[in-house]
Amino acid sequence: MPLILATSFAELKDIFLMQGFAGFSLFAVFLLMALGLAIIFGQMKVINMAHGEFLTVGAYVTVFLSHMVTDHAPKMLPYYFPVAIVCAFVVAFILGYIVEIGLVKYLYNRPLDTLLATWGLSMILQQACRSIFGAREDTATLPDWMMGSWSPSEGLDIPINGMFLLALAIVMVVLVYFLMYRSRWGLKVRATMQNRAMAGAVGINTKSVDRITFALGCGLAGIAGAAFTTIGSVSPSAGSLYIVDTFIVVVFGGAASLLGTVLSAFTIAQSQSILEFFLTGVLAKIFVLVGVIIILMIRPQGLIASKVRK
Amino acid sequence: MHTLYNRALGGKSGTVGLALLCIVLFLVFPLSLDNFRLNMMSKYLSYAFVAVGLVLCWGNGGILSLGQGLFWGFGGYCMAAFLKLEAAHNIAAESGSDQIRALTTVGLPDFMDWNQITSLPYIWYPFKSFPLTIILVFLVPTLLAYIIGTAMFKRRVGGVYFALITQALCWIMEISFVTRQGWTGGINGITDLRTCLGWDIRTKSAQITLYFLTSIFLIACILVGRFILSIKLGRILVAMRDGEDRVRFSGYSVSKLKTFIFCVAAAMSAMGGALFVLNVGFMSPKLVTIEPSIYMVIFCAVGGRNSLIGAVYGAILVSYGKTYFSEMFPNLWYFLMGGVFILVTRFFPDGLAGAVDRFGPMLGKKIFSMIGRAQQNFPAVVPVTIEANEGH
Amino acid sequence: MLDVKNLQVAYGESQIINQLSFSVAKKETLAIMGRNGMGKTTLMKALIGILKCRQGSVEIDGLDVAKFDSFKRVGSGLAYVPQGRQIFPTLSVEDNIRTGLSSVGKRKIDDWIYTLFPVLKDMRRRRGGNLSGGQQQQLAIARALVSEPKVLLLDEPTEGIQPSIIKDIARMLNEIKKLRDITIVVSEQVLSFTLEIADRILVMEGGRFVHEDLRANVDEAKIHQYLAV
Amino acid sequence: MSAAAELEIKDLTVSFDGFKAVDNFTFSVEHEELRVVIGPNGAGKTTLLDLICGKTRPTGGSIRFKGRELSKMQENSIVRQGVGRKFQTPSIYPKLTVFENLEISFPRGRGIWGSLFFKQTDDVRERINEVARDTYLSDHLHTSAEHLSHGQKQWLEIGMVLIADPKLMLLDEPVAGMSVRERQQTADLLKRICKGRSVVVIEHDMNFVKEIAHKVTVMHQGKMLVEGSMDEVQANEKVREVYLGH
Repeated sequence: MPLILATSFAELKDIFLMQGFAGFSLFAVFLLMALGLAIIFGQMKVINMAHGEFLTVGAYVTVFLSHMVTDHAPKMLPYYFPVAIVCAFVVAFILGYIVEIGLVKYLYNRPLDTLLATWGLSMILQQACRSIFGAREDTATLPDWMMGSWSPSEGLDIPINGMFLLALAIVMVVLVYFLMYRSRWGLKVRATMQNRAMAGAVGINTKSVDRITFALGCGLAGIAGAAFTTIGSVSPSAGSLYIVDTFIVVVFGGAASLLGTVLSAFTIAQSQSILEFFLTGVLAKIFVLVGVIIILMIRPQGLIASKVRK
Repeated sequence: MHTLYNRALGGKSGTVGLALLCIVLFLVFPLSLDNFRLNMMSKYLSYAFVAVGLVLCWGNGGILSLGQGLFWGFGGYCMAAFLKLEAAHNIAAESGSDQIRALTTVGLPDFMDWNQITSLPYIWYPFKSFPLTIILVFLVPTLLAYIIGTAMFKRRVGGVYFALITQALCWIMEISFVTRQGWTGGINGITDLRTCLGWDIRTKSAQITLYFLTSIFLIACILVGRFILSIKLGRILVAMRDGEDRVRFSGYSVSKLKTFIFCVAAAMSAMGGALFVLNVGFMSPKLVTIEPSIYMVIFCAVGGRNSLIGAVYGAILVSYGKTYFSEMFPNLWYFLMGGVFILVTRFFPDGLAGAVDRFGPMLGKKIFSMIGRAQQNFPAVVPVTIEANEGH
Repeated sequence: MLDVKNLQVAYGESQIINQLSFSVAKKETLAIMGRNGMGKTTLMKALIGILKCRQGSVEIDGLDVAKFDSFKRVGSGLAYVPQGRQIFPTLSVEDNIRTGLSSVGKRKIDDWIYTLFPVLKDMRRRRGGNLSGGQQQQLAIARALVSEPKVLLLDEPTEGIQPSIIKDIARMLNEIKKLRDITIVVSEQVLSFTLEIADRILVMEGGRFVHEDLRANVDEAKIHQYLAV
Repeated sequence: MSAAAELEIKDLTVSFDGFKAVDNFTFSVEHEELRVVIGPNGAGKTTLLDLICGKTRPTGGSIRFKGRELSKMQENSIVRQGVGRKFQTPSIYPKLTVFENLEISFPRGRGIWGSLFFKQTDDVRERINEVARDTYLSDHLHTSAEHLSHGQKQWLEIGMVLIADPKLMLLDEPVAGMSVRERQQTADLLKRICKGRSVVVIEHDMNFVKEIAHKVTVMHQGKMLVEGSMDEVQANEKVREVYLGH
């Protein structure tokens, strides 16, 4: 009897660990998605419903590169992925830059209108992807080193791509933190987002700050897209499946707080992944969402809110 | 009588706009459209109920809900549940043969059979009765709106956050309905609805009747909306949109007022959902999820978020455009629709009504009258002096 | 130093400032006085570029900046202390001042700023939003000064400030003028404060100048009359 | 002596992020008294009004008005206890006319059903006209509030508080941005309206304070510094040091 109990305990521990690590992959994807939105929505107050489509674009760039490499230079396959991340960023960044100039800049201070306009944008981008890449799902060929898993002990398998994602997410968070809170450019961004007219009047080129900040958020979504190809296949509507989750992560974290976004992505991903073991995936999702909404009602400002006397 | 004229009809110019809408709905469409297109129009009009509700709670009250599909859907599902039970009974009665009896459970909707459910879930019991169903069509969504509204507005969740949370709720509803297949018909929804109290709703005459019924109810909703906007409550809504704190410190319970108007919008949406089911003969979770909910907001934005009548035109135009373009240019219509959204928010924030008001002041005021300030009369007060505006 | 010619500013339909011209000499302090709604703040906003000018020119040292965006005007030597301070509430005091460095491309805040405003040095890690009104006013002035302006625009620096701090601000402004070659344009409603700092007073009414006085022979009664109506 | 104090505040404390904006503050206002609270910016004056009217929740202490504890009540219930508040920057409804602004503030039909079936009867119109006359706005009844001058907006907000006939009026900087003549008119208005109610005013303009105040309270760093007549306060050395200047 005690023996059975002991084994089941050990199993339970492994299950928890595995689910925990599965949660880490989810955490990494959520975090990468939310990072860009934390800038665009949290700082700029633009409700970018097309954020998911920037992820799609980044993912397609990666898939495209992977096809190019497998067809023309198979030897480069182990190395292409970092290049793909950079390309995904650059393409999404440029696209974001154009969108800011053409659309978003007219809608600052009208957040609900940005929601409607960017919804239109997301329709256009989705259809563009469909026209260019076709409606069917496509996958990137991953380098061998990202496949497989690592087993530190028996019965415990930790997928390497999950670890890679986690590392990527952490690096990006650190980069964004330094960019936003430790650099001169970040100071300009924060000043501009608090008071655009006044920021201009102290000598900040607010138009350029707006453009680059928005494009940066989009570029981060592109990176999330590159990361996304390691766990799923890409279709024109891939990004839109994540948009609600991403907004919930950012809102739950406390829109303007980077630490809040990290905490919130972690909490949501982990609770979902652990609940998934006991319930079906969908029910777990419902439970987590309802839980988050209830917590948001108790604490509408999100997990981490900045306190300033008004 | 005079006040009623002013309140419900919006004075002279409001009446003209309403009369024009009536002419379009009751004469132009029935005379010019074939049966198929007219039925399509009924479908569009059932969306317009949501748009009219949104004019009240978003355009005037400043509460943007991205989850109106939730209420529309609950209204629709309630109606569909009743029709489905009736259909199931009819099948059982028609197919007297033992063979079918052996294969299915008598009186149980087909999808329950497919999901190995052998007796009717308790949730479905009320839908055996028509009056109870009608009550539930309104009660369920309104109660839901009341709960959501009370919870959110008491905690002062508003603006963007409210929009995003209602969107998430809408999504939760969709995935729950898809997964509880045995109760809801899953991803296919509730289909194959034929009769309502023995009346075959698929016949040509029934569809025409239902079209007129939908139009009448829609006009009724507009009148209710106008009434609300014309009385004190309407001005408090605008006041709340522009300065919530002041309203609170004038002694009003802002959360209750917001909840109320949110419930009104929900009830209107539910009515639209129920009529949709009667007109179209099915209900599915695909119709109530995030995307349709945003479309409903778009109807309202395109028509003019402040104009009740504009919302109807918005719903008709956008829905028609969607159907037309997806038939004619299946690959292009996403571009076109996306472009329309962008253009409207970018250049016509007041939608069609605003554009008409701006570009055709003579005509516009009459067609799209927003039950404007101008038409309200306050007798026995000091005359207006306009030159007294000093400063800026 | 600052030459404004035929300036025209409008909000939508209504014209606030029409055909306004004036100039300020180097190192001069010009006070623009007038009641609320007479166009003082509109003028200030038009000078710094928050409001667009319909017509006219704004020349700093001969360079017309009327078509420039705000940040370029700051680069050309204008600095602005707005009505109501408008510091960035969630930025620290130090970061608030550093925003003013954007146009000069420096990283470090010069010591003389902290010498002039010792209270800001003590509070440099505090959030701007948690400062008192008087401290915020000093912060707003410091933020404007670090961009090394030729012309400093101050919009109602005494509004909502306690009497004892008003005197400090007057003292500080006079101090700054001794330290640097700076031209100041200040809009005001408080005559006692104006008299302590201004070389010349212009009275504004309905978007036009209606009265001018030099510091040497100020007609206090007349100005009071304009302020009082 | 006079009747018991209408508003009694005891040991009131509120802290934001560790910073005590109002710190162990105790004071009371009597019936028909016009009290002016002065003090440096950041002394906690506006926060004090926020606490009384329920906009901010205290960390500790009590606020009793006519014997009822306010500190746990919802804002709208506090208003219904007869407490009215005017904010520092005029908060009015810009898109509505002066008449409609006042009508909304009229203390009837505040519930949902009330607002559905509210009738604009003669007594309502009469009261609106009366308040408009009191606040010098009779000529502007049908002007959109956004087109009023700054001073008129201040008056309108005072009128919106006044029409509810509150027993305690809280006015935050009512003459900010007013011309000298408008200030005088406002002083007359305040003197008139403190009949039958208590009024607490926050103000910086010393001439105005002198004109209206029955008694002056000086706040400094969330605490009460001095309380007394205007002359006593002006003569006080501590007040001169932290606030008035020499």
